[in-house]
Amino acid sequence: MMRSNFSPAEIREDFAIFAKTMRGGNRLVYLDSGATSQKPRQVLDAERNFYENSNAAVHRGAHLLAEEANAAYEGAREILAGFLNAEVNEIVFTKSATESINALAYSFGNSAPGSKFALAPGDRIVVSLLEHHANLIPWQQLAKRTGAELRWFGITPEGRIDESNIDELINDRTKIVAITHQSNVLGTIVPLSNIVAKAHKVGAVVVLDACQSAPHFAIDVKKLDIDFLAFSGHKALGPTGIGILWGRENLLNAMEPFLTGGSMIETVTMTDAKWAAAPKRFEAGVPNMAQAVGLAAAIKYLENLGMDKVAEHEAQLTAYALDKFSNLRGVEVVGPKESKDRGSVISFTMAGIHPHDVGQVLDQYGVAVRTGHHCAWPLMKELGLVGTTRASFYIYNDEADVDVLIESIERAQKYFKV
Amino acid sequence: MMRSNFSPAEIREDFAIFAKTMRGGNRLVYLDSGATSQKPRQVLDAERNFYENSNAAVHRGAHLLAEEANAAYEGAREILAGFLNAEVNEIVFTKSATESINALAYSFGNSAPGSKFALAPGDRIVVSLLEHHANLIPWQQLAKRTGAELRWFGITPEGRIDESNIDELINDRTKIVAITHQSNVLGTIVPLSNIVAKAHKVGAVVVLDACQSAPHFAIDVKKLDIDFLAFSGHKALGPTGIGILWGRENLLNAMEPFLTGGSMIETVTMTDAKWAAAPKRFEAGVPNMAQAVGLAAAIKYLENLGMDKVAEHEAQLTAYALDKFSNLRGVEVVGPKESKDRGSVISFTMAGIHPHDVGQVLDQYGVAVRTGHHCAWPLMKELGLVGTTRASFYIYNDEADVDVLIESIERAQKYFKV
Amino acid sequence: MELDSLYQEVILDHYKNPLHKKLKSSYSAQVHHVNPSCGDEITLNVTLEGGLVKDVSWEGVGCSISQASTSVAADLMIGKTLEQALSAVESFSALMSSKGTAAGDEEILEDGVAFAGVSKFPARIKCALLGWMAFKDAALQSTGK
Amino acid sequence: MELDSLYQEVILDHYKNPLHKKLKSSYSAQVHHVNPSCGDEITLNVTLEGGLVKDVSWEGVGCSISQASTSVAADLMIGKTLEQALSAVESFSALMSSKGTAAGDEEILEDGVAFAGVSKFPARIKCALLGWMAFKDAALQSTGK
Ligand SMILES: Cc1ncc(COP(=O)(O)O)c(C=O)c1O
Ligand SMILES: Cc1ncc(COP(=O)(O)O)c(C=O)c1O
Repeated sequence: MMRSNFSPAEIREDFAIFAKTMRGGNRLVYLDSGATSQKPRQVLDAERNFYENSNAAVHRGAHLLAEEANAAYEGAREILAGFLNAEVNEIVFTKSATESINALAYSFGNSAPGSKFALAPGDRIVVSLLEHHANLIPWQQLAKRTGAELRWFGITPEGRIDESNIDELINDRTKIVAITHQSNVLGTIVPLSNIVAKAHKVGAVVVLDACQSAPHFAIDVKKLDIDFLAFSGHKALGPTGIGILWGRENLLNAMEPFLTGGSMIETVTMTDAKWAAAPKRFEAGVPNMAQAVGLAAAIKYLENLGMDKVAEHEAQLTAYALDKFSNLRGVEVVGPKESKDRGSVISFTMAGIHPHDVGQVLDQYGVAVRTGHHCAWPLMKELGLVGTTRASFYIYNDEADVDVLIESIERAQKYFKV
Repeated sequence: MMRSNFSPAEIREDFAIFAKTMRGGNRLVYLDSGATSQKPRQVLDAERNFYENSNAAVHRGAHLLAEEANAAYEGAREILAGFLNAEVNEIVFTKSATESINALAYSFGNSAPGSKFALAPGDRIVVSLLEHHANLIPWQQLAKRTGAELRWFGITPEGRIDESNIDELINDRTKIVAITHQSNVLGTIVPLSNIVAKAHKVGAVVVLDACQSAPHFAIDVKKLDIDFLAFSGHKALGPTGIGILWGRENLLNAMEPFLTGGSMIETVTMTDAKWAAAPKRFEAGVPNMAQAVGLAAAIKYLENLGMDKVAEHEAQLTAYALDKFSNLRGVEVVGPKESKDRGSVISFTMAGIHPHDVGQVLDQYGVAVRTGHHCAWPLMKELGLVGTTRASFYIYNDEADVDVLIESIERAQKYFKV
Repeated sequence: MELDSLYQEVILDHYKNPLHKKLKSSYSAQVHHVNPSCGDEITLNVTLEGGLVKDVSWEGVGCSISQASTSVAADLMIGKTLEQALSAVESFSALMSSKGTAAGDEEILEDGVAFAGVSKFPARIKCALLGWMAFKDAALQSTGK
Repeated sequence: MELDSLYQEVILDHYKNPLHKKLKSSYSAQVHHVNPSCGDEITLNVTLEGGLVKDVSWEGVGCSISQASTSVAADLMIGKTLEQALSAVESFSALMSSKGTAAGDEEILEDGVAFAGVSKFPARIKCALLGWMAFKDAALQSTGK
């Protein structure tokens, strides 16, 4: 059943946390979904229902609870596959996007020399200056371990990917192009078609960090034609402790595993082991079952709203906010200033007030934003900033929230006499 | 407040799942806690309360919710530290014991040549034939990657560690001794003092797989004098998706990290990164916050019962069950047959009936057991078995459960006419 | 009792007295399959001649379902054309994924229909399929030669 | 308003007009400290002479709390004996972990007592401590020489 029109007020009723009283007796204006989203009761109920009715270790028992746990867990995998337009066996449950990306980096690092995934000195990994640490440091360290070279796309003054030197960057020695779908700092949406085409032309794989995109607009891995994708459940209404690693089935089955242990093997002796096929190959141990079930409920919640409606709602809200921002003196939006090809993340700086102090004043009015380098330190250095204040919107936010944000920014200016 | 006497019936009231009707209209006799435990409502309530009142990304925001999330998460760390008699900064939250052990293996593998943790050809890693795949394959693969040699303790006919060749096994080239505290198949409790003393004498570190011990009896890492320890929350009344890695602080701070990304760094440039101190160094990304909070509630539940009471209860139940088993014809307990130095895991085989079929019949009577190789394939081969049926007890089990188990075993014999 | 829908008399009979369970020394292909979650293992030999399944023999350890099912499959395949044999494998697979809604075609599956009830026990489907998948693998390997 | 207990007038004054914020070229030890969670950075020079803190100078970027606190610390330390200075650092640390229950000793901490309210804002304690920890580190490095 689709909700006929999009009502943040109605949506908020599913989220108990909005009943909470914040500092100064204010209501919660939660503008930090870019860090983590709030969770609707449907998700919490699904988790609890799993624990109270079907809790058992999957893949491991013949008893009724194990059967039910298995059905719930594998059912969650199907829902995630549908969400990304992927095949069921291509969905790997991890604990977070950070784990997903590290899993890839280590799997590549574990490859036998000469294999498709092995890196050697002179090989190249390409990232961008927009990356979150989670999609930078794993590759940087893989490069160090293998002797490969790390190169990166720069950015334009507006905070978009600078593709001008793509032909120099992505060359015959390039094995991996790992790039963010949407900047968690600037909101920039990265156009993928050129990059993917170029990468595939030279035989490189494309890894997409979809942390800031998958929760906000529809993703079709087949249409994007990418090879791997990662995102975190907790930013998509889901529980903490669950992430997704998607990869093309033929690639996953040709890769070395990352975590080893129970349930990911075909056979084991003291000195050797053969691996199961994907997705099991990448899910060692008793998995985070309740969290997978909770994430599936979150995805159903989003699909019930309609991902296109979600995107449209956020686009409208962002346009509204950008307009308000443009009228504030002493406040500078960092990144694209109009709403084309950008998501609902708005970073800004304020003359004479450090982001941490901005955040503190906003908190006094119930407004939760994030301040600092947003785990994108190299980008901050490039922009010559010590940090920004970031407001990020989601399904439960509305124009009234933006109004409170803007008022609170003005109050901060008054408080700090700037 | 301590419960004055130990009442499984009273305890079961905290676990909604025991109200469920199983196959054949039977009540649930859950004897599969060795695979995963059930969860009391106190744990589910703690998780939900976190989501509904304090949900925000820890370490990352100045707003009230982030402060509260941080207090909840770091408070959980203190409770876990108390549980193991460890220092707060020594507790690392992972997703599972499997991740904890892999984290160690990869951290050692990432060490610069010549460092205390680096392995070179000729160096040695020692495990045992009792290991779960999770404490075998990571070391086996680390040995392969580094050229180190993997050696292992054998077992006695009774299923205990054979220490007779310890001086040959643990030699000057031994860097790591990774061993289980209690076998998940046989119930054997491994005596540690000799092994730890010998390992430390040659400068090796001792890694303890406490998956089957930490949930069942009191552990004091200082008294055990070990160096690292791993266990999973889901076997200790806690949520899925949370594990513990404990390590001595000086060791953790001297080690390379495993997962890299946000929140585990000191500084980052495009080409380099410096690491934060433990525990942050080992907790990249937004952590499994709700699960840490849930696990802390589980630990409080156990401490409220008293770990010594828990151990005593399980010992009594195991003795009762072993006695009943000794009177069954055609049924063989695999592993120690008396209750000294053994936990509450009982594996058995039945003449003429395959474990999978035993489990199926038991399921018909509401009895949930585990069947197969229990992720300890090398041990099964050593014992010349294709698998066993395993019953494992916990706080909510009582003698009536054992009686149903025994009756159901006899019914299986009748059903299969053996 | 639900159990009876799983353990048909036919199954228990094949379990007690499995057919063709002794590896022949000559074969056109030999395969070794395992069921990693429970440890069941099977070695299976197939002899193809002129598009016909001349012989099937096997050895292995496993539960009643996997042993009986392999016994039924081996006996069924011998004498069939390769085409008939592979289509029987497809029928059996379809039966296994029917979640208890299909009875199976006795014309095609013979004693194999006794396994219809297995489809209601998800954890046991792998057991029932072990021998059939091994046969399919071996048969295809033979023709690949 | 809770905010006022955090941002005392004294703090805002030091923030606007920080003392000793210009690195001197001579020093007995120089340290660089960062606050990884928010990106604040500070470089701090200390000159020790005959058991006395002769000079402290610094440079850095950060929020009002970290800047003001470093300004206060620098001004406080200059002229003190090393022992007095280090004991002031301990007093300040204790004040920061007091969760709003302590007021701080003005004899020892001078303007530093204005930061008492910070102890009620856990996320800001690191900010307030940045300069003091940098001073301690630099002072100990100087004596190590
Ligand atoms: C002894 C032992 N070690 C390790 C593990 C792995 O634990 P997990 O699957 O929760 O990571 C288990 C349980 O499966 C176990 O029993
Ligand atoms: C773009 C981007 N990539 C990666 C991550 C890492 O996600 P997590 O911390 O959930 O692993 C985040 C969020 O923190 C992000 O915004």
